Amino acid sequence: MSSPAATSLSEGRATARSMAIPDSLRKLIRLLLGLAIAAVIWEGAVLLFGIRPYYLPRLSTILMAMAATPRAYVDGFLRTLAETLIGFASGGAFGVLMGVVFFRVRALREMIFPIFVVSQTIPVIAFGALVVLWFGNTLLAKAIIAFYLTFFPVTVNTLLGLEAVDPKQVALMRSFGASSRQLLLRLQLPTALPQIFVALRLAASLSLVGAIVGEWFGDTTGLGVLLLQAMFTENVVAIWAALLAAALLGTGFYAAVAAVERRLVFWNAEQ
Amino acid sequence: MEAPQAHPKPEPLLELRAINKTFGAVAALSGLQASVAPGEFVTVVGPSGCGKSTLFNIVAGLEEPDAGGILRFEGNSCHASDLLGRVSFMPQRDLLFPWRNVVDNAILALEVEGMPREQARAKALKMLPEFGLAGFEKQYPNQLSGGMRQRVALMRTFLFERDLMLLDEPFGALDALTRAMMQRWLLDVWQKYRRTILFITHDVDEAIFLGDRVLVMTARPGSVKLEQIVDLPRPRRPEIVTSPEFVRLKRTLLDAIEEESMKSFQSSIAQEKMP
Amino acid sequence: MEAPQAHPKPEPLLELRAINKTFGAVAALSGLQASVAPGEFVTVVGPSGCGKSTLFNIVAGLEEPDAGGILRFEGNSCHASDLLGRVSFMPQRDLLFPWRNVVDNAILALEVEGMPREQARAKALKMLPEFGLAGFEKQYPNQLSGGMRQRVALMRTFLFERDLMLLDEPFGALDALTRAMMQRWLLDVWQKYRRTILFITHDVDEAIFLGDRVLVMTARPGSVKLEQIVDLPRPRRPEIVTSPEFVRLKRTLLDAIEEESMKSFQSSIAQEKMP
Amino acid sequence: MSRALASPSLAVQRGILGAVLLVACWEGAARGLHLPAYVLPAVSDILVGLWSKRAILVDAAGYTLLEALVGYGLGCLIGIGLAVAIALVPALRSAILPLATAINSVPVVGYSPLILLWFGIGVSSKIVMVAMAVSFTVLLSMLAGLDRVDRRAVDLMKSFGASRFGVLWRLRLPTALPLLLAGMRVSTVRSVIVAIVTEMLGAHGGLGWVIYQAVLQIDFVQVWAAIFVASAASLAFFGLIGFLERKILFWT
Amino acid sequence: AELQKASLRLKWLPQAQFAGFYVAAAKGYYKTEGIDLTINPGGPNLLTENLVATGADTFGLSGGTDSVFAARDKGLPIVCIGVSHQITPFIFVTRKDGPVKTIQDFKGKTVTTWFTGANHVLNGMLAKEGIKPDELKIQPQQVSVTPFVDGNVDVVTATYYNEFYTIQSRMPKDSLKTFVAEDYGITFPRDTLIVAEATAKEKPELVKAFLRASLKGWKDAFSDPKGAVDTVMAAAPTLDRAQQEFMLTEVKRLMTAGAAAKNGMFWIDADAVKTAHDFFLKYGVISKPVDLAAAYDASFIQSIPAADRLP
Ligand SMILES: Nc1ncnc2c1ncn2[C@@H]1O[C@H](COP(=O)(O)OP(=O)(O)OP(=O)(O)O)[C@@H](O)[C@H]1O
Ligand SMILES: Nc1ncnc2c1ncn2[C@@H]1O[C@H](COP(=O)(O)OP(=O)(O)OP(=O)(O)O)[C@@H](O)[C@H]1O
Ligand SMILES: Cc1ncc(C[n+]2csc(CCO)c2C)c(N)n1
Ligand SMILES: [Mg+2]
Ligand SMILES: [Mg+2]
Repeated sequence: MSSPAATSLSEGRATARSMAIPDSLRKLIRLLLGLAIAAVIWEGAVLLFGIRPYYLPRLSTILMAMAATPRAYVDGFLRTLAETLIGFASGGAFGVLMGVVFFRVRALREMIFPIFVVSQTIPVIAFGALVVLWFGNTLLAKAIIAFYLTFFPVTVNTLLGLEAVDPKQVALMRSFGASSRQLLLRLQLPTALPQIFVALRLAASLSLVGAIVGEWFGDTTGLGVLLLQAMFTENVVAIWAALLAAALLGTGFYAAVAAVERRLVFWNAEQ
Repeated sequence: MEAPQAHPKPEPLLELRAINKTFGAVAALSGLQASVAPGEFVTVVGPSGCGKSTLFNIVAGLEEPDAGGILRFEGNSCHASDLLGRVSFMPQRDLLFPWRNVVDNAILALEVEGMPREQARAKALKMLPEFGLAGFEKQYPNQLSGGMRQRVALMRTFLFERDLMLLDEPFGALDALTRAMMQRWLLDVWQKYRRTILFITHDVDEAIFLGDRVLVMTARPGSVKLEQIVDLPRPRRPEIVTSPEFVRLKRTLLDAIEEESMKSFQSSIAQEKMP
Repeated sequence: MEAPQAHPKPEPLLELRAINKTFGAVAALSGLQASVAPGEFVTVVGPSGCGKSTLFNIVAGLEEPDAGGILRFEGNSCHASDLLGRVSFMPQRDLLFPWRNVVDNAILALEVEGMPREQARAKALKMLPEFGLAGFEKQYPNQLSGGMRQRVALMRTFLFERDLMLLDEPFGALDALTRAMMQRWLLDVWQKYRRTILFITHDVDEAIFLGDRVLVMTARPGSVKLEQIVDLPRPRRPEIVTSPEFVRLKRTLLDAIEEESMKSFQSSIAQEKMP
Repeated sequence: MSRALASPSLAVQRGILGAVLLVACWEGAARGLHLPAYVLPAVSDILVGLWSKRAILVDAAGYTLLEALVGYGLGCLIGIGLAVAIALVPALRSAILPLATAINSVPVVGYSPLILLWFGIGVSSKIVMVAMAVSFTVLLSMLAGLDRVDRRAVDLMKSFGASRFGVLWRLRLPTALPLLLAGMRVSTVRSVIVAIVTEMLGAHGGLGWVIYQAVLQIDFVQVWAAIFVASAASLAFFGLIGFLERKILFWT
Repeated sequence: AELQKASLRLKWLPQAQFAGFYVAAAKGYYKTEGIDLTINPGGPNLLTENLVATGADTFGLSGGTDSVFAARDKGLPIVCIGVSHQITPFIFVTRKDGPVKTIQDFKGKTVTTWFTGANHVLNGMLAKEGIKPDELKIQPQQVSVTPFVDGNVDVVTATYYNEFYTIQSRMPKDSLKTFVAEDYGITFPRDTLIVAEATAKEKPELVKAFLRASLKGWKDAFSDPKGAVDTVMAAAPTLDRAQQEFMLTEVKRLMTAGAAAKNGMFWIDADAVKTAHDFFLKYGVISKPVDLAAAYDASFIQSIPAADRLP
């Protein structure tokens, strides 16, 4: 919750309660309105300034291209969504786990963290062949790439969040005889949660990147396939169509993660 | 009711000898010596910054004193860290968890002990009215007043039932009556369960009213300057504060504290003149 | 020295009328009415959780009261937010910044005002001994005791020189002598610079000793239950606390507070019985 | 952190131990299982390859690092700038954030045809791509940091008459620093990667270009050698920001 | 009988360049031959030779004769069992009204090319004309041909079937001039069918069955181009139909040119292979001579009746 909300909080809450549904509806309407305005600006700008379609095609052209082969986009969307979700979930879980492990076992951290950093410096696309070799052209292969891209920021932020815990609060818990597990579950992880979510929001985007790039290694369906196809046939309209679909997926997923964050991290920041 | 023995018994619950603690260049405690008998109520007063909270941190097991000091608990020599989980400790700052509401903050220690959450909540809910917090069980710390936060922290400590309680200025943010009610409540608990209590306060009246013994600490580096036994009969009525013995005790203690406070101001002025 | 006029002058510095403030379901203030004359020293007491800090937040400009209330400052009707930057405010929790050392925390307000850092530091360094903080200028907040943190917060407030000062339990964590020294210091400042002071405390002695007038607040929802003029001569010596007038005033105030405190406990018990 | 500073040599020793163990397993697997180079070359072969191609690789690394560093600097500036703008003008949040998220949720490589088209095959397209990737991470981290501030501390600053900017500069920025720097640290590695990946899609030089060529020439030793160089460069970059982070965040 | 599982790794994404395989699969020709075939697309940074050598895929439609040499040179155990494009599919394109009239005019000009095989064709042509590569500005060619269309590049590389179409569709008719490798006595056959050495040795029947089914698919594709493009577009619906039809026509020309006209599709023209090999050896693209007999095994394609091979 940010500072300017302070005074409006009580009033805002009261109005929100008295007309809860219209409020969420209003939000939706505002969103749709925003999208509509953006669409009009896009369409208008292209027409008005006579932008070459090669640089920026009209939105209507793009939407029509999508409507011409809707199955390709729907199937691609769903397939990429599945890969993204699996990669995100596993990467997030592993990232938090490694953050905790590194936090608890310093020796392990000093030994392995640098290797994690190194692992992140390897561009996966250089190893398309290896990925196919090890994992085949399966959904799993994409999920693994998504996983590979997501876990590291989560580990870094988990570690950071865990280390930012007020030592006085740790001392209090220890004075209650808390085991290190209890310390972790009841104090350190909740304290780190806001930080972890920053990374998870980032990971939401990164896992999609992983899924899409993963689809470049000889796959048959997915937004990445559509993007690649469009890219190499120099079909600018199709490039934009694939970009729009990916942006829709990415923004939706990001919004979902952010919504979960708002539910879980409800308390005000406090030292 | 008989006044508890104020003189240290043959086997004290807690014994500290030659305790030093330095933080970098700052010596917080130096040669501190004290012992607390089982069931005793000891209050601690002293100038601000003299090392009271540091002493508590050591007894709560949170900080090790410098090497060379002796720490004994229930007759056994031990490390400070051995005391973790054996002492119920209320820190000077409330340290409530912002993601837990009043009840869940209060039951923190119970949860750590392994009590099922629902059972712990039920137990805490019953105590809320006594702490003037009824109806606030669902509030989060940022929705509470300063005194209410302190009462939640206090409740959390009481629910963690241990033989030795360390309370660091627990009533600092309370108004006179709430404070009086809390004092009465504390004395009840102490007598009923024969707990041993170490209690930091800046209120000399409170120190005398509650304690079997008042420890006055010296200016930093802290040690015990004076151990004043309070042999007023119990139960003590509020009117006792106007009794001549009480006033005499208060005078003695105030003089001791003021002498030390003065020192700490002088020393800091001296320090300031030649850095 | 002459005692300042305690009765509200024709044009008060601050005037509050029919002030309400609710937080969701909790009514913190209700129909609060008060006015403060220029140069007056008004102390505020009341049961814990009755809305004192809320009142201060409003006067400091941080929270708007509910619609309908009237707020006047220097004769002009205004919004609470108009008071931002015109009142020097010390919050109940110290809110020191962990990345600033003692001096730099103290000069925060000066920096905000635009004073060059070095000049501000020089000014603050000179004040350190008076606050018993000499030699600690380079320490960070996590290296300070509770009382020292409070003194740094106090210093930060004093350096922000405004006509109206709001102090929320500024001496809560100080020992008797340090507290007495700070009180003396505060009275000096007040008289020298003719500042107007609103001062929350739980210590009735302190409220009487310092104030021209003591406002006793009712239990939540808070309003002013009693305005007690303190017509003790100034300067007041420490001995005054034993004078009959003082004791009489104290009795009146304690009775009023206790009645209210009792209410807040009863009401919370009642609330508890029928949630 | 203080613990880390207390025994830096031990930490380094452990880091080296970890690296040595990894290399030993790798070498053992490659040699023991007789893995062909196109599956996994032995570390020793890679190092030999690295040495023999050192001139090319150092050149390429310089090229890539230049792109990464410039793009990184630009990305940080943009990210921080946007975050500050949002902090100063909250209305911008609902305008900038969804747009930034939408843009960022498409893999940077997705833009490469457009970016290569608009900025050419040279250095500037790589810089743009790196800046795009970095700025989002930095923006998100910085915003999260800025929002983490204690509301009552903001109130205090306001009571001193601090402007939005004053609150930002003296309170929210320091509060945000730990998260910002963590974001910047993570971004170092990404910046090198994005530079390399973009180079693989078309460039005049750089490690990505070397890797791309090597893959097509089925020279996996050279692929790995280039990756080693890229890792070393990223690590140095990561370490530099980590070092600055520890210098700056003395109070945590 | 049990179907035998196998996969074909293409050199690129689904498009009419590979129509015959898709048609064969769609019409069940592989099944008839007892093969349960999966067609795996290729992509950037995927090397068909590598995937086939490691056994990740059974068959591969790989880069071309040049990449087969390179793979054998690096010790990858693959064998070429058929060559698809009998003549060089790459051409070099310039503007008719531009400064480049002859290949000599390449000197000092900006020429972009792919470093994935096309560069060898360019170098070969230059060498035949006695031009050293450092006399011109050779730059890596990106995905897009726009720099050429926009006039920022003097000579651009194209495939007959893909980029050339794009360029033509974006520039005025008859404004282009092309340079063809064959005019300079060079032929780099491309799009080679490969299998692992082990497959060739242990499962010759599978290889033959695969070739038979594929040939049938291709013949169908050429006799019904519209239907073939339909089949391809079922796999990649966002493709541009007109371009795919153009592509199929061009691919047919490439696949049935040269020795294939007489010997049928996927014929391995030993002479063309040898010429290319000697060229690569001379210019150091491969480090040592490749055993051509081991690298190119024409026995499989030759075992199929000529009538089935001819389009
Ligand atoms: N972590 C620390 N690092 C450095 N110095 C410290 C630290 N903790 C405490 N000190 C110093 O030790 C001294 C004693 O502090 P302590 O908190 O024990 O005082 P106290 O008696 O509790 O004071 P108060 O009544 O004001 O709470 C102080 O001078 C303080 O500055
Ligand atoms: N942000 C908030 N949200 C909800 N309730 C609040 C909030 N702030 C204060 N309250 C409620 O308002 C009431 C008055 O609080 P306030 O802090 O003003 O009390 P106080 O008189 O200062 O008490 P104390 O002496 O304990 O500091 C309390 O019941 C508290 O729970
Ligand atoms: C990165 C990249 N590499 C190679 C080509 C050359 N190319 C053009 S079309 C095509 C597939 C067959 O049509 C191939 C390999 C390219 N365009 N981009
Ligand atoms: Mg203390
Ligand atoms: Mg308060």
